[in-house]
Amino acid sequence: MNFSIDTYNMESGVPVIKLTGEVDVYTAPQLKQQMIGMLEAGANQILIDLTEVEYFDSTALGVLIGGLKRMRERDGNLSLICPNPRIRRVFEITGLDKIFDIYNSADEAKIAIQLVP
Amino acid sequence: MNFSIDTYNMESGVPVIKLTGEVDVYTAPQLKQQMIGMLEAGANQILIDLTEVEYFDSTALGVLIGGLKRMRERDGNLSLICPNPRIRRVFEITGLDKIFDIYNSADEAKIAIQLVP
Amino acid sequence: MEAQSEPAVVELRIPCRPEYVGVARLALLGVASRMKFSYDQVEDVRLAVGEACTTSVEWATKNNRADTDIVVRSSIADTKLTVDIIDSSGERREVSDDQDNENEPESLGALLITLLVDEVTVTPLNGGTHVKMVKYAG
Amino acid sequence: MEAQSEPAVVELRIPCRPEYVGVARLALLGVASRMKFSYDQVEDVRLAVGEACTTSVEWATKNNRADTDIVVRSSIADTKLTVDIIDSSGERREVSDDQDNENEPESLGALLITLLVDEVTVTPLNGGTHVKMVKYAG
Ligand SMILES: Nc1ncnc2c1ncn2[C@@H]1O[C@H](COP(=O)(O)OP(=O)(O)O)[C@@H](O)[C@H]1O
Ligand SMILES: Nc1ncnc2c1ncn2[C@@H]1O[C@H](COP(=O)(O)OP(=O)(O)O)[C@@H](O)[C@H]1O
Repeated sequence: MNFSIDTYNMESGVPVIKLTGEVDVYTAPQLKQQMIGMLEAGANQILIDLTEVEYFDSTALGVLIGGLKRMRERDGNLSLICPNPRIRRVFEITGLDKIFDIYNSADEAKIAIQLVP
Repeated sequence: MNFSIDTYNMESGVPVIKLTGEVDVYTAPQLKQQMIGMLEAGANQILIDLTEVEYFDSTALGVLIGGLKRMRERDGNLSLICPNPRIRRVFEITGLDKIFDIYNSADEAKIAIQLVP
Repeated sequence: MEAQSEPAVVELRIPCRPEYVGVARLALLGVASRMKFSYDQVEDVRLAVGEACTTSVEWATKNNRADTDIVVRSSIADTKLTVDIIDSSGERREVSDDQDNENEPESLGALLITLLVDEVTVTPLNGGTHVKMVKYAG
Repeated sequence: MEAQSEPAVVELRIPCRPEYVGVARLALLGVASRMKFSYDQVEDVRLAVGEACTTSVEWATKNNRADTDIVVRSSIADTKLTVDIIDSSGERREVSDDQDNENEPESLGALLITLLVDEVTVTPLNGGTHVKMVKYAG
């Protein structure tokens, strides 16, 4: 199955979920589980890295939206790293690029997140 | 359609057919046409570059075998560049790796072909 | 009869379960990439068909119909691809909105399909739904 | 009855023409990559099914049956994939070998199939051929 999920922390401690492959109705529940785990652990910043994602469907979008809502409720944020134009397009055509902070690289995300108080 | 065919000459003048994508029952006839053209133009060395090939079936093998036979009849040769282990495996399991001269790169092929009288 | 040749038909039948939606996407990738579509258009078709199958799977789960199949039929004409997605997932009846709305199926998927293909119609069938989508090449 | 669950079935129907063999390969890539196969084994399945369909296409061309279909049925059990490839390409009758033998179908393709899967049987059908191949995972 062409999907994997890895997690690590940035130097600043912000947890990152790195997805690889196809995130769809079959695999998105794993992303949801992972996100719920981090929410329960008290994270108020989560970064989702979509650099290696090659397919991203509405189920996966729904999971991200759910995560973003919960993060916002605790005055936190859920941001994305998404340099791949094909995947970015899914956010653009649904207008979700205006809801999410989307960065082109981990470095770009790191700088932006550190600037936020 | 995920297939393309390009030709160029090495510095030594040896013609190279560079294939990209899927070489199968649908696309192999284009390879055959290209090879026939070179044979009619009098080539006695042909190099087929499979570096960018991602699928190679028995129809394509048959075309290469046909080309090799005709080249050998005129004391020439038809050699392959095939660094991709997945494609190379098709030659190995059919024993055709013992019939064809297979190189790992254009440079390796260039040196070997120049050494042949 | 129209003065055009019969479209070629590719028909796929998969179990109506999450793990098979990817098979439909790959098959449609094969179909669309053999037509005169741009790279982006091929991607649109793959995504739209994936969304339609996903919706079928979600309703099948909701209606306890995960043992049914989805039929994905592609009719391939020169510059026109028609894809019929036919499920037996039961009625698509919205339940009253008293639960976590993350579990609502459809809205985002339906939006995506509308944006990605040129025509889409959704027709209830006996025991399921027929989604017909059309994408023009060029 | 065996003490195992019913295998899931994915069925694909394609026109028996060269340009559709790639669709079957992609669908099988999807099927096999959702099973417990190694990367190499997935590749074996893709190649073997491609070869079987190619042989069907070659016979259909020879027998003037390019307007028929190929059915590719995958039966997916836990560690066992069975693929039935059923064509209506007419009889596979070797003509006397007086022509350029490059045009003979089968030999290399048949050799590859034998090498790539664990079991293969070829049975003539009324008006066509049924190739059954089995690949075990692990
Ligand atoms: N374009 C959008 N912008 C902001 N929120 C959206 C948008 N589309 C859907 N949502 C919200 O996202 C959540 C999940 O969307 P939904 O379409 O139900 O996804 P799913 O198909 O995964 O259930 C819902 O709460 C919905 O209101
Ligand atoms: N393993 C092999 N080594 C050398 N020659 C082979 C081998 N397999 C087939 N051939 C020869 O290659 C030619 C084409 O093979 P064939 O199987 O008929 O391919 P196709 O399916 O393309 O017609 C035939 O002349 C055959 O004798």
